[in-house]
This record gives sequence, structure tokens and C-alpha cells, in this order.
Amino acid sequence: MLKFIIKRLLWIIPVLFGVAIIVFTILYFSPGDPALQALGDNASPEAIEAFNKDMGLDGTYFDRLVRLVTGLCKGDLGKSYKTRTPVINELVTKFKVTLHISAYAIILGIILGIFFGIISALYQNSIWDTLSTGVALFGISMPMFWQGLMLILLFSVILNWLPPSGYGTWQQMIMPVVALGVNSSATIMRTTRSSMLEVMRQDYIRTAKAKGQKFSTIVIRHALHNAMIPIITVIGLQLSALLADSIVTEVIFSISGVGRYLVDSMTARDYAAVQGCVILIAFVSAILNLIVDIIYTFIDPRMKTMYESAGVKLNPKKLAKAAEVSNG
Amino acid sequence: MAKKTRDKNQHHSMVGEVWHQFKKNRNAVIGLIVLCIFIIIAVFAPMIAPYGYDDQDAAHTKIAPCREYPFGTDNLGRDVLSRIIHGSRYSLMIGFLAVTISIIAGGILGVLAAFYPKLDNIIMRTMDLFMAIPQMLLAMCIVAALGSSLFNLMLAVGLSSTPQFARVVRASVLSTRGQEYVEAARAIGGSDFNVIVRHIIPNSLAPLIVQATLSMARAIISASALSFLGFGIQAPKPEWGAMLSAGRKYIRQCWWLTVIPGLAIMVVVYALNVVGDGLRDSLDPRLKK
Amino acid sequence: MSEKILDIKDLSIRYVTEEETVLAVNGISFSLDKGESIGLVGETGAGKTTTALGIMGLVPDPPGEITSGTIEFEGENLLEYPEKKMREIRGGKISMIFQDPMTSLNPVMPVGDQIREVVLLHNNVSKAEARSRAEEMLEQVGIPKERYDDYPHQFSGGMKQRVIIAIALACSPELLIADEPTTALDVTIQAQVLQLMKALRTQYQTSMILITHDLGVVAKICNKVAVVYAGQIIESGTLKDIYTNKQHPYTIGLFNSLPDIEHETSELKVIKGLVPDPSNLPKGCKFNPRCPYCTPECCENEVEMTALSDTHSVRCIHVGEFDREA
Amino acid sequence: MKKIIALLLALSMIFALAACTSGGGTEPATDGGESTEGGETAVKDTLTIAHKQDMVDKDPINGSTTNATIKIKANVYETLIERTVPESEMKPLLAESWEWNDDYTELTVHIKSGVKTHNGGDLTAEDCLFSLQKISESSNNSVTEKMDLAKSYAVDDTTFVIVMEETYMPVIANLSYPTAVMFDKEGYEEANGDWNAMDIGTGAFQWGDWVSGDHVTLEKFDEYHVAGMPAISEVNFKVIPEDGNRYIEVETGHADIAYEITGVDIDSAESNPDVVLFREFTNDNSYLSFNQREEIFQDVRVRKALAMAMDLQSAWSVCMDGVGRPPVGLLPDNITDSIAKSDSPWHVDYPMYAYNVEEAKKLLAEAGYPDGFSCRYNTGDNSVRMAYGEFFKNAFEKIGVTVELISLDGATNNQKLKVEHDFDIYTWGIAATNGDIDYANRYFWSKDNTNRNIMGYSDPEMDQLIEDAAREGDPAKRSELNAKVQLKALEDVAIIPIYQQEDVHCYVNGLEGFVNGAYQSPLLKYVHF
Repeated sequence: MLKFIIKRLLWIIPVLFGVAIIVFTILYFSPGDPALQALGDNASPEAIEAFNKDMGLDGTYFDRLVRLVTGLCKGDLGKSYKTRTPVINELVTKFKVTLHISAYAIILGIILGIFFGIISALYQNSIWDTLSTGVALFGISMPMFWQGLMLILLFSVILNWLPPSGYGTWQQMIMPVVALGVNSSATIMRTTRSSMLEVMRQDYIRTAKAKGQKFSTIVIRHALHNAMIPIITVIGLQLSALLADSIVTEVIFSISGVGRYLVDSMTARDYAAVQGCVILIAFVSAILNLIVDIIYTFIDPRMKTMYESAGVKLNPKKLAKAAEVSNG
Repeated sequence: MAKKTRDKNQHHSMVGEVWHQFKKNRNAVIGLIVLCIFIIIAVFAPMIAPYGYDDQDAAHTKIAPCREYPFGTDNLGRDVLSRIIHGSRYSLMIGFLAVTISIIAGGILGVLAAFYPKLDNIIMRTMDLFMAIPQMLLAMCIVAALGSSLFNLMLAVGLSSTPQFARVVRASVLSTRGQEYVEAARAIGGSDFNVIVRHIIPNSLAPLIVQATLSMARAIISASALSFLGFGIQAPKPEWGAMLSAGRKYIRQCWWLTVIPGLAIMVVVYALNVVGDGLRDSLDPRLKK
Repeated sequence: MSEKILDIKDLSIRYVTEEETVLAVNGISFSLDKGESIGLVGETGAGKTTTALGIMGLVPDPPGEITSGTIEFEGENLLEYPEKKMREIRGGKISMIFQDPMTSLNPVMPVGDQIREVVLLHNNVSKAEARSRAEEMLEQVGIPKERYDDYPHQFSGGMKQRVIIAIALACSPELLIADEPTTALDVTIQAQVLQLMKALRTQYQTSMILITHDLGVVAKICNKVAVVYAGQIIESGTLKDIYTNKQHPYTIGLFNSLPDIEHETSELKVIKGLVPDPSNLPKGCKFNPRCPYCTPECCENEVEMTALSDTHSVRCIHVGEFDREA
Repeated sequence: MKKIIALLLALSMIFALAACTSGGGTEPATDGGESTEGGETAVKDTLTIAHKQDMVDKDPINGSTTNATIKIKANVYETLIERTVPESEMKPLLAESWEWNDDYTELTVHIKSGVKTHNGGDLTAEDCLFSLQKISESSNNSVTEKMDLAKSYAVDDTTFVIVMEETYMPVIANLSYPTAVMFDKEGYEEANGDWNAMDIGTGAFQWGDWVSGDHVTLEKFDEYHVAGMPAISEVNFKVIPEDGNRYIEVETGHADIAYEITGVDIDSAESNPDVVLFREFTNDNSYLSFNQREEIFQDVRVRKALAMAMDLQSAWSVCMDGVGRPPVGLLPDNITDSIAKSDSPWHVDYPMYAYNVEEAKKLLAEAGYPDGFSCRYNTGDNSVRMAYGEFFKNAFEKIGVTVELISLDGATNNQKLKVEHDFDIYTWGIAATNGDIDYANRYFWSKDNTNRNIMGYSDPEMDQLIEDAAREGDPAKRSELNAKVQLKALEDVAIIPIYQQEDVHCYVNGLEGFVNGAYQSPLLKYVHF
């Protein structure tokens, strides 16, 4: 098991380098001069040249790539062009904010999603089922930014209950958490429902019934436990998706997290910051994936056997599944 | 020759069966109808819309929905209904073309990976790298690199979901490839290309269609989110996300400028989602086989 | 030997969906004395499993519903039991072994715990006691108790079926229903499992309903046989009645379709046609479309059971009118 | 099953932990929220401001001069000379007085005595010369343009002389420029020039806490050189980029002041008795112009025709939501020497070429484009300019000119406009940023190397006028030269101003002393409740 975790952790390293190279390459070919953005209209050509040298913006594609990779090896994400301070410092404070909101959002998503998913599956085709599947489908069809705006319109403008922006007080947390959480709860709910329906049809549920077990115990001990495997997968994916969704949420609710930092840096052509954000998000997603995989072993003993047996690299089947559901 | 007709019949009966299953799903049928309505609207937009999408009327700005302007007018005095109608073209086109781009790119990569073990590792590991970046971020970076325009937006959304299609196609081709009739086709000397085109692609279609429908829904949302963040379409094109973004500052006085484009996006995406769900459910028995 | 443990009268179960109504069980009646074992024989889809589920009170509802009949167990009608009381019966007094051992065990629970679960439910014992009982059961079915904490995926099919048998017998039930317990197993394993069941049944003095399509298995284990066709018993009797004095054309067909090693024939005799569509059963004798002796009367009225002896009855109006060996 | 429950519990603990740890950094924001409610009994002395963008850095000389950054820094660092708004007079701030020698080559500055810096030092003439030296070494060194700092010297502790390389009148305005701040030499040297570690200014407020992207707090400087100021003990700038949200913050009592509210919120603010609006025209115009490196736009008739196709009044009413106004001249009338001033002897009405579609068509035909032509129009990503773009697109189509709108993000747009010169029509801003009209004149100077002359306007006569104006010491003669520059730019349709910008802020009723300073930076030292 430990071997498996180490292997997976090691695998993250090339992924991060790969991601860094991809992002760097994309941004390298982007129009817009960072120096012009950072120094403003009055910058003299000499100042621009000095800036480029200072920020490592001079040299060919390969020079810069080599600099990026060697920097990464030392854990250096470079300096922000805008503030001329190390990107990593900004990222850490901002990431805390994003993580904070995402954590609440995913908890909300899990609670709502699993609860309504189970209800929906157990009372299939009942009014509750129709209602919650319908609402969930609306949930995933609603553009997140629109949902956020509607929340502001309703709770800040019309009812004046909640502050429309910022981060810190619990009142300020409600709307962003709801906007993020409702979206993921919809996905979790749909997965829970189909997974529970599938599991409830299984023979071992009948076996449990034949033992004389109570229905509620069957649902929780036998059915939910088995149904958790795809649910956990989706929760893991939702966590990564939340990180991406937080871009829009943070913009709408004026929250200073990684998402808004990314958008701001993108418009300011602060590529070092953009790279840093993307690498960080990729890193966190990778770690989350690993955690999900470890959780699998607790839930499904078959996985544990599989991991423990030699020659585990990436689990291709799971990744394929991931592909299917991501962004869902 | 005889074989061909039988294949055709089989194909026909499969479509029939799927349709039969699909019909039973009331929601999906409604979704399909809604979708068809939007397609019709998009195709005949200039005929249906009461005004042009860029017809400004300085005397009638920011009018709330009323009989003359059912969806109101915006800050430049343009009829929102007409803009929504014209905008359906962009949203549907973006969704459709973005998915087409990812199907083609992902399809080629997936088939190559599945068919040539030597390429498999390179292609799929590269796809892993791309998938480590959330789709939205990737799309943002691509738009930033290409510059914002309608085509670049589609390209960005399409390219960013390519890895997922590559996976689905690869998985589905791998499972199809193991089937006896494909082995048989290879055994009697069919070229790789022939086998891929004649046998594998048609038989891998089912999961691809489902994935495509659902991806189209996602593509529309992603594209509108990018437009909303300002990485999208050029004004005055009435793309819904851009309309929403422009109307955002009037949210207090002119709610219709944000509510209506948002609803339009939601309805189309909802329709696509239920149709996708319906298709998946009706294809399900086959997928399980 | 005369204490009746189970008495089923006129049991009918149907499944109602939007598209069709499936008449799965159409007036089945049979009874079982304590210690007896009966084999329900018939083709797939004849309604055997539904009958068993009916006894367990596990007919999925919806879509299933019991439309008529009584199931008397130890003198009380189970159909009138509330769910809570029924739960006490299930797994305790009546237990069931399911067809497919591969899927009947919860994959994420140690096998020992799955046995312990049933022990805990029906006996007022501590967890530790329940565990030792479960370990004992494992040993009895031939699995070392050290494997208590292993998961189902670490067991072979035959071993899993042994675990299921252990679960079924853990509370020393009065009645054991075994639904095709060996169908999914290899032939060699089949014999072992049958042997085990037979031994345990004797040990626990359990009555048994064995559901199978395999006449050989019935011969090894049961002392009574009921042949089920289209949700009805068409012939029932002791082992001897059925094996040596079969009367119904279907029973005859069934036996004829067995490969006969002694009289080597070039071809198996197969019953023509297919099991009738239970949503669209023929009028009159349900077997009439496939019966070589069918006459117009066969297609008119429902056919009643005719008693040939105390133990042997058959549902055919032409009893004795044709050559049984043909 | 227990395992799962334990696991889920553990997981939620992790999340909760994450939530708690990150929750720690958020308390200051809470304070801001409470302060607005809890201030009834005592006089409220904390201020929460809904601010559009975060400060970029703390460096006042080499750092960012974005509007949002200056709005904060201007309260911490001060200049020798202060430009008043809207009169645009140059007034003493750290300097007590200044005088020129006869040939305008030496400027003697007397600074106020007893000015303390935040790090406890006294501001001396030495410090001021050191500050100017550091400014000249920075990338924003246009402030010290034409100053010969090597020859400049301190007379005594409170007097120093700036020696000029040549006569250059804008130097006074330059000394009021927000990067021309004075600070403590010792403090600078101690911290090795790391501005994030220094607090060496003289402003009414000193640096408090800064959580990037979230908020900046400033604290009262007790030894501020003007007695009794400031009344506020703590200022909290909350960063709220979303336009509508800033006003909502004030309306719902979560902030005392909202900077830069949008036109759409003006009506609500006006009708709300608890909110006071603050409006003041800025000294910049937005303009539309053409790439005059291209042959087609070198023809003044084409530029004139397009100008006449533009109905500026309607455009303003449709696009601006009541903010700002249609331009009153080439430059706003609050700039010294602007001929838009109605009492200026050289005053001309704007627009010089009034809206007239027929005439416009005729001019186009004369220029050889009877059927019009097609071109691109870069609006940038500012929503107002995009709206103007959409409006003018329609207007130009009426005279047969088809326009493709291009709204690129800021950086790409900058690149296209200033570096690649890859555009046909564009909109940008023109202002006398430092308060001296010379700054605006240079938009038409062909030798400009600071990217102000985006349109590529080039006229030797104009160049001469601009250079002469900058060198002219006599105010009256200088005014005349400046007027000629403006008249020529108008006649040549070098640019077409399309609207004048306005500062719109709002604050809660009960707040007093809210005044704007130069560079659109409200001066918080005057604010009290």
C-alpha cells in the first residue's frame, strides 16, 4: 500500500513538469507584452529591457523553458511580473481562501447530493425522485456564473440579507458556497442515484433481505457502502472541478482566491502567476486524486488487493471513468 | 453484397430500437423537441427575429419587457428577443463545432492509440498531462494565446475537451477491437484503415454519441463562461454569455438583461442534457452487452 | 413424519408493468412435512424462483404482487404477517440459498461478518459469541475459520457457495429453500456442494425446497418432486412416482431430454417449442401448444389436478392414454 | 461500515481544519463590517472603503501607478507640491514655497519644517534630494525630466535648489505627480530599498495590514504635519472588483465609501437618503482616432467625414448611463490653458465639425471613397468603450463605412496599438495626467517615445509648437502656444474626443469632508464623521 502511494506521489512530479511545459508553451505564443502591461504607458524602452531581464523574459523559447524547469526543480515558481514578488507567496494566501470555500462547498454538495440521491433511488419514480432528479438536472444545466448573479440579485439586491461580495464572515460565505455546492451536489446526486439503483438490484441485497435484515440497515450497510465507489470518484472529480469553477465564483463575489488571481494575472499578462496558478491547481488535483484512490481501498477491498499486487501504475480504467464524468 | 444489406438492416433495427426506448422517456422527448425548436430558430433567425441583432434605437433604451419588446431592450436600444434569437446561432454553433473539433481530434488520437500500441503510451500519457489541467483553465490559456474571437473560442473549448474524447474513443475502440467480427475482418486481410472505418467506427459510435451530446451541453456552458469572463466573442455579436456579461452591470435596474440570456443558456443546456441522458439510457442495454 | 411444516395453497403471483402483466405463478399448491425435501423442477421461467421468493416474502413489490393463495408455515399464514414479523422468519426459520454465488455475497464485507450478521439478527447473543458461531459455521462448510476476515473476491465460486450455505444454515432454519444452488458451479464442485448440503440437512433436520432444472440433482437429494410448468405444478409425487411412473407429457419430455448413457441413442429427444410467454399464456392446458397429444379439449378449459394415488397427481386430461416411453 | 464513518469523519475534520486555518486570516474584514454598525455611541473613527482593485505594490516611485494603487498610496506618501482639484492650482504640501531664478533654470524649494516621517525621522532637504535621485533612477523618471540632480544642492535643512538642464516649465506639475514623493533617506537605506519592508512616507496614514487581493488597511499617523488630522484612525480598503457590488456594499452598510460606482447605480444612490453621491469631472477625455500611418487616414477629409458621422450627444446618452458628459473640447476645461474653458480667449466650441451625415458622405466621396470602405475598430475591453464602439459601428455604416469591432483584452490591445501599430480605428484616453497641459500636448508630438502618440500623427509644425510651449517661461505666451497646439489638433482631426470621464463615488450619510485630490485620489485625511 505504501509502495503504491509512493509510486503515485512520484508520478505527480513528471505530471507537474509536463503541465508547466504545456502552460508555458501556450503562454509563450500569446500576444501582449508583459512589460508594457506591468510598467504602464510611460515606460521607456530601457526600462522595458531591464524589466524583461529582471523577470527572465529575455532569451529564446528554450532558454526560458530551461529556466522555468530549473526553477521548478528548486520549487521556485518565479516572480510575479506585476508585484515583483515570488508567486508562491501570493498563491499560498489565496489558495487558503479558495480551499476554504471549496471545502464548505463540497461538504454541502456531498450532504445534499448523497441524501437526495438515496431518497431518489429508494423511492424511484415517486414524486421525490422526479422532483430531485429534475432539480439536479437543472442544477447541472445552470451556468454557474448566472446562478451566482441570480443569488446576488435575490439575496443582496432584493432582500438585502447577505453581502454581495468579499470573504471572511459567515454571511459572506453563504452565497459563494451555495453557488459552488449546489452545482456539485447535482452531479453527486445523479451519481448516487444511479449507483444506488444499480446496487439495490444486486443479488447480495436480496441475500441481506433473506437474512431478515432491516431495510434501513440494508440501505446503509450493504447498499450505500457498495454504491460509494463511483460516488467517491465523482466527489474527487468534483473537487478538481470546484477549483476550476471557483474562477467564476470568485470573480462574481469579489473573493480574492486563486481563481480571481488567475483571471487578473491573465489579463495583466502576468504569466509567471498564471503558470503558478495552473501548476498549483494541477498539483492539488493530483493529490486529491491520490486521496480518492486511497479512500477506495478503505471502501472496496478489491481495490486494495489490486494496488497491493505488484505493477500498479496509473489505473487506466478509473482514469477513463474520470474522463467521462469530469466537468459534469 | 448480401452481408452489406444485412449490416444495414441491423443498423436500422438498432436505430429503431434506440428510438423506441428513447420515446418512452417523456423528458427526453420534450428535450428533443425543445432542441429542435432552437435549431429551427437558429436556422431561420433573420426571418423570425422582429429586428436585426444590431439594430439600435437610441429612443428606446432599457425598456422592460412589454408587448412590443417581449424581452425588453438593452442599453443601446436593441431588442433583446431578436438578440436572443440571433444568439441561438452562436451558442448552438459553438456547442456543435467545439464538439466536432474535439470528436475529430480526440477520435483520431483515440483510434491511433487503440490501434498502434507503440503510439498508445505516448498519446495517452500526453492526454493525461492535459487532463491534469482543469478544462476551463486550459480553455482560458488557449484563448489567451490565440486571441479572442468566435472561432478561437470554439477551438479552445474543443481542444480542451479533446483528451476526454480520446479516452472514450480509445476505450470503446479497444473493446470493439476485441470482438470477433473485427478479428475476422483483419484475418481476411482488411487494411487497418479499412477495418477502422468499416467496422470499428460504426460500432464505437454509441458511447461517442452520448458523450458528444453531453459534451455539447458542457461546451455551451464553458464557452459562455469564457465569454462572461471576457475571453470570448467580439461585440456586437449576440452570444448569450457575452450578453449576460454586458447586462451584468444593469442587474439592479434591468434584470431582464441578465435573467433572459441566462435562461436561454439554461434551457438549451437542459434540453441537451435530458436528450443525452435519454440517449444513454436507451443505448444502455447495448452498451452493457 | 406427518407434521406439516409448509402448506401452500393456490398461490398466484404476477408482475405488473406498464407494458404487460406477467403471470409468473398461477395457483401453485404443495405441502411439505417436517424433514422432507421437495424438488421443484422445470424450465427457466416456469415460476419456481418466484414461488420461493413468495415464501420468503421477497417478491419485489412493485412490480410483483401476490394475487391469491395462502402460504402456511407451521400453521400460520405468512402472507398475513407484518413486515417486522416476517423479518424474524427470514434467515431464522426459513432461509434461502440463491442461484449465483458469485454475486450473492456483499463484495465489500468480510465473509465472516456476513455470516455473523444473520446470527446476530436472530439470536440474542453478543458479537463475540456470534463471531465464534460464524467461525464454527465456516468450519462446518469446510472453510478454515482463519479466513473469517477475507473478502468474497478472495474465494472461488464453490467456496462462496459454501459461505452462502453457511449463512443459510447459521440459525438452524426449519426450512431451507435452495434455488439452483449448483447451476453456476463446475461439475466437480457441484458434487461436493450437494454432498455438503445433504449432510448438513440431515444434521440440522431441516426441511428443504430444492429448485432446479436438473433431474439428477433432485434424485440425489429429494424425496418429493413437483414439476412446474408455466407457473403451475403439472405433476407431483414422490421421487419414485415421478421417476418411474411419470404421467404428464411434459414430465415425459423432460426425462427424455436427458442424455441416456445406458441406451445410447443418436439424438436427444427435445421438447418442441419454447416455454410459453408468461404474459400471454395459452388457453386451456398451458402445455397444449407443445404437446404431441394435444386434442381440441385441451385448448378449452383449465385443467385440474387429477390424483393418481395418495402422493401422485397430474394435471392432464389424457392421463394414461398415451405411451410414456415414446 | 464503521471504518467508512470514521473515514468520513476524518475527512470532514480535514476540511474543517482547512476551513479553520484559513478562517484565521479573515478577521480584519469582520472588523470593517462591524464598525459601521457599532459606531452609534462614540464618534466613528474607522473607515471601510469598497475599492475597485487591489494595490499592486507599496513602491511609490518605481511601482505601479494604476488608479487603484495611487488612491491608496496617496494617503501614505506625499509630494512637495499638491495640485488642487478641480481648480488645478499648484499648492504647497510638503514644500512651503518655491521660486524660480530669472531665467527659469534654478528652482528653490523651501520645505515645511517639523515634518515627521512614519519611521520617526524628520524630513530634510537632504531627504528630498535623495528622493528625487531615487526617482530619477526609476522607470517612472519622467518626473525628473530635465532636472540636473548632480548639480542640485541643499542650502540648509529646509531649503534646496533644483538645477535644470534647460528651461522646462512642466517641472512644477511634475513635482506634484504621484510618484514624486518625498521620504526618509535613512529609512530607505536601512531597508535596502525594499519598499514592502519600509514605511518612510509623510502622509496622514501609515501602512497597516495588506492581504493581497482582499484588503489593505491604513492606520492613523499621529505625528502628521498638519495638526488635528486625520480624524480617522483606521482605513480599510476592501477590494471589490465587481462593479455593481461596491455600491451594494455601501447601501447595505458594509462599507462607508464606495469608489468608482457605475452610472447604473447613480439613480439608486440619488434616491437613497442614506447615501451621498460625489461627482467630479476628471481631466481626461476618451477619444477615437485613426491609424494615421495608413494612407487612407492620412487624408484629413476622411477623418473629418468620420467625425461628422458621430453624434456625440446621442452616443453619450446611450452609452454612459449618465456618467461624465460629451466632451467640451479637445481637452477637458479643467486643465490650465485648455481652450475648452469658456473664458479662454482662444475658445472654440466643440465639436468643431458638427454631426452631419450628408456632409460626411460628401467629404468621403471627395476623398475618393463614394461607396465607403471597411476597416477594423479596436475598442479594448472596457465596457463603456465597447458600447461606444457598437454605437459608432452603426453610425459609420450610415456613411458606408463598415466596421469590424475588435475588443481585445488590455494586454493584447496594448500590443496591437502601441507596439505593432496593427489597427485602423481605436479608442483611448487623453489627459494632462500630471496637471500640466504639456503632458497632453505630447499625444501629438511625433518624437514621443512614451506611446502616447498611438495614432501616429506627425506634423513638423505641431512638433515645434509643442516644444516651444514646454520651454516658454512666460505664462501668457505659453498659453498662446498651448492654444495653437489644441486648435491645430482640432482642425486636423488628429483625434476625436468622444466623452469626458467623471469620478463617481458615494458614501454614507453622516460622513463629512470627502474631497477629491489630484489623480482621482480622494484625500482621506479630511474625512470625519
